[in-house]
Amino acid sequence: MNTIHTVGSIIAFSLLATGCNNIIEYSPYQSGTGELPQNLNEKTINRLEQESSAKFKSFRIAIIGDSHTYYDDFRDQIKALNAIDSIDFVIHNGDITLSGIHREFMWFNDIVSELKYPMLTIIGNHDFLSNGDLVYQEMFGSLNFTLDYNNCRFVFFDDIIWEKNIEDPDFQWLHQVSQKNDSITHVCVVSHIPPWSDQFSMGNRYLFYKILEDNNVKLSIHGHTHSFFSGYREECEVPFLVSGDATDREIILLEIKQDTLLIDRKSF
Amino acid sequence: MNTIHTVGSIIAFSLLATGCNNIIEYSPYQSGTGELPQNLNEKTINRLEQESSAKFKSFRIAIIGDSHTYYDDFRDQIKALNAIDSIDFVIHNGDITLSGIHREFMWFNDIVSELKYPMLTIIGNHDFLSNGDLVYQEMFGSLNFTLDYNNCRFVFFDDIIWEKNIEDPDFQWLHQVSQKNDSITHVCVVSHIPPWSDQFSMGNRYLFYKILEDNNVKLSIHGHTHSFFSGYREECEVPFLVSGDATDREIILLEIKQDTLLIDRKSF
Amino acid sequence: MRWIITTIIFFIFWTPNLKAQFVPEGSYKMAGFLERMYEPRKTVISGDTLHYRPRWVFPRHIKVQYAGSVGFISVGAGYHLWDVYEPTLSYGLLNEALGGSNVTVHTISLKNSFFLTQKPWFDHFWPKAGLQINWGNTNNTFSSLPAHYPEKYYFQNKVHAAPFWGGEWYQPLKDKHLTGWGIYFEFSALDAYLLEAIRTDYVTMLDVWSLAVGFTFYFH
Amino acid sequence: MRWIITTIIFFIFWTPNLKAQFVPEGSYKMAGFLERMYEPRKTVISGDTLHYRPRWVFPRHIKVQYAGSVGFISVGAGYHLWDVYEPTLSYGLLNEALGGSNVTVHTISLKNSFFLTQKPWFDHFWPKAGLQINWGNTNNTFSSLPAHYPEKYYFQNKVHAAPFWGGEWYQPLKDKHLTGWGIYFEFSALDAYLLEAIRTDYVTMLDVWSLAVGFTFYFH
Repeated sequence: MNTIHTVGSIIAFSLLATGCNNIIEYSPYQSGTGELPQNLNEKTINRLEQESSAKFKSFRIAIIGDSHTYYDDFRDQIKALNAIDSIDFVIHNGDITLSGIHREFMWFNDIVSELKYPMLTIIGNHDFLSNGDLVYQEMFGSLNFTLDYNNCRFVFFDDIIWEKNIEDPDFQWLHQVSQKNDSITHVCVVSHIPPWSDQFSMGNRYLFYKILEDNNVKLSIHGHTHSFFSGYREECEVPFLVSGDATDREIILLEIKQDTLLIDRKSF
Repeated sequence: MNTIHTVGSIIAFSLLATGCNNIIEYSPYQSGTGELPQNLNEKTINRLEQESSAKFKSFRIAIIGDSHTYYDDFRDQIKALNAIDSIDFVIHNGDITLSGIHREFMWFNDIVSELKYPMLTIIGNHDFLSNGDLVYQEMFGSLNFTLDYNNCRFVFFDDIIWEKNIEDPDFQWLHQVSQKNDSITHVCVVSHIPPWSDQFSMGNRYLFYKILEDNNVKLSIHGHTHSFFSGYREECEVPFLVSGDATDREIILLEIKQDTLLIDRKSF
Repeated sequence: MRWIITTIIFFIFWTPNLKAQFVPEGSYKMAGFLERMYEPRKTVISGDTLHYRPRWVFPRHIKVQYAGSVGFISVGAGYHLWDVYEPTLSYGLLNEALGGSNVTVHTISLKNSFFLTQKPWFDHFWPKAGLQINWGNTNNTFSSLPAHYPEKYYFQNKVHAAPFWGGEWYQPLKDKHLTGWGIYFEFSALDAYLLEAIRTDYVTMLDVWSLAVGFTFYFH
Repeated sequence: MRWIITTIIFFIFWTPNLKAQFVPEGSYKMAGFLERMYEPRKTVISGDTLHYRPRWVFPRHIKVQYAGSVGFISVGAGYHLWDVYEPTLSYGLLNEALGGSNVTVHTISLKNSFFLTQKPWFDHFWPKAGLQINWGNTNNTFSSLPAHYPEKYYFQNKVHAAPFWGGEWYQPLKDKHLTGWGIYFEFSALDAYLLEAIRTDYVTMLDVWSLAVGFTFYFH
């Protein structure tokens, strides 16, 4: 009977070692199976809007993006964020996974749960693969949403096109929620794909620029390109800020003041 | 030996009966095999620009479209066109074939060769199927081109998108050649797909309207929908004219005057 | 073009009137490799012995064809089943050099040919008919629509069926590889063309035929 | 979850220690339809007679499995070849009712299983390992990219390979249909997970396994 117990122990050990956490997986493409937290963005927005002041007040946010499956760099990035004092919240510019499969969302969640600041994410094109868009919505909430904080409006805009088999982003919604409103100090737009990327048709690019300009958007924030960019594009009067990926090992800090936005890059 | 001659006669008869014209076909998808006329649009433009007057002069054109393989109606349409007096030229709004295959171009050419007026065609989405775009270019010439006639400019614009695997139409060219120019009396744009069709992204639609408006285009002429339309769309200040298909059994006549364009529909 | 057709007709009807027997066996000594393929082999499946002959899978004939809507030139191989059925799978090529098309078309074709008579006419001529399935590979042909189209925006345009009729002048041979050879012609009509012939008065049943001519070589 | 695993482990190690012989033949009277499948049949090919037994094509076993990244439940059938190789083709389903996923996933899986020992451990337990090929059908999975993407924009995400290891507790049966049955477990690791385990420190080799448990039924 001794040998039987040995084999039993090996199996039991394997089960314990793997933590029994992800060990029952019905499919890499599963969605809504209850192992993930729900509506993270919505919860963060509620929390931030309660902490927000009614009038403008200077504040500082951190911007990261395109963590994909660069888990080691991403863990260091979360640690580096925790080491920074006084960030009001963190924005992740999308592509939180590589293939949009369930386990990648679990890994992302596991790493991000160490972050001491509130975080908002926008969906990336990779997060749309497999059933990723469904997992994303379960975990974070709506794909288009806004945050009003210290009298500034952040418009989070899903502009993924190809992965929806060529569907237009909801420009009408973007235009509506970004609408120039004298009572709001600054409007910033956050979307994963910058409008000059090849997912945009020439007209959609033109329309995106037009909406940014017409609504006097202060800064248009994106990811997707895997390399940092800050400044103007020839065709648009609104400045852009593009984050690199997790392997760039840097954090973008955005200081939002009454009359200006200050961009700072912090390596770790 | 009599029976042999009988069989021989049957085969010989078959060959003669079929005219030996299309009887050797290498592939329905062939292109450039020399059985079709070449550069028909270019030749027509050269002829019309020679006949054109330097200053504006009223003239009349006929507009048809979407003949596909409605050959019987299309033949009647050509006869009906021949029965009309004093047309300066005919515009075919595209979809001259159903599947873009070689023999459909031959059949089109056979029917159209009976037309006594010069004709210009713009490429349609169906003409892009198989290798139709190559056959089309061999037979007619460039896909984007202009005609200056009696001090009016006609801009023929290829706006097929899906059949090129989502490629933007050449809006820069459109804008450039349609440019408001006080020495030109009227500018008319001709393209197969009207900008409100689903091949257009929201932005491309917006951009098309914008180019029409900014250049003060007099009339934007299209096919594709298989039903007649004349008038304004909510989102654009330039009027549209859309032709039906050959089975509608009508011809659109456009009277171009110094101060106005008159649209008339003639049934046959 | 005309002279090719004339030559073929001449050739078919004026070759000497030899006695023909379709695919005769054992009339001449076979090549070694063919003879070996007729020898039975064994293999073991689940403890059982399966007897087979490699000849069963080696093609009965090969064809080399000119035109017929499946390329400038096509080559294929096939079998002879249930006495009357002759399936042939071919590959056809059309490009700049072979056929003068400025676009390359690769065609895979399954010719399902049936003998129409029990004996040849004039001892040599076998009337045949059947249905060809042509699968064309070139630009903008698809068997299912690319994802960016709405459903049913277009009908598939990659696979075409084409009924055909024609015949082959068969000539037996005393050869260690071949039992005979034949020269054939076929008139085929693509489904798309037939549809127009039915749907319209303009296109007639005489406008839709495409002529193919070719050679068949029959193995022992 | 834990109680299922515990039950299985208990079950595997405490079933009575009967003498086992893998896929014994003739130990019990077969059902008529199985017996008839063992009878030799004939067919004629090219004038030759081919002898075969229908049993050759009828599956050797069927499997019913829970989890293992191929659906909530999957069922399949397979063969036993060259003594050590057991291929099984399965269909797995995951949906709202079966597995509580708000999206339906159909998975076709080919389990290539190999016996790791010549005799079972403790007369009953056969250690096995192999490679699974899983083909998942759901939203936004593709084997080749839709036409509107530039080339190589994404890697295919429809087919995954997954090495696995595990074992089966085999129990012979005196039954006219079955020679025995078994209960098995397998740990499989999807290629995508293994890649992260290799590429990153964060994902370890212990994080990538997916447990499957199931039953096998062996036919005469």
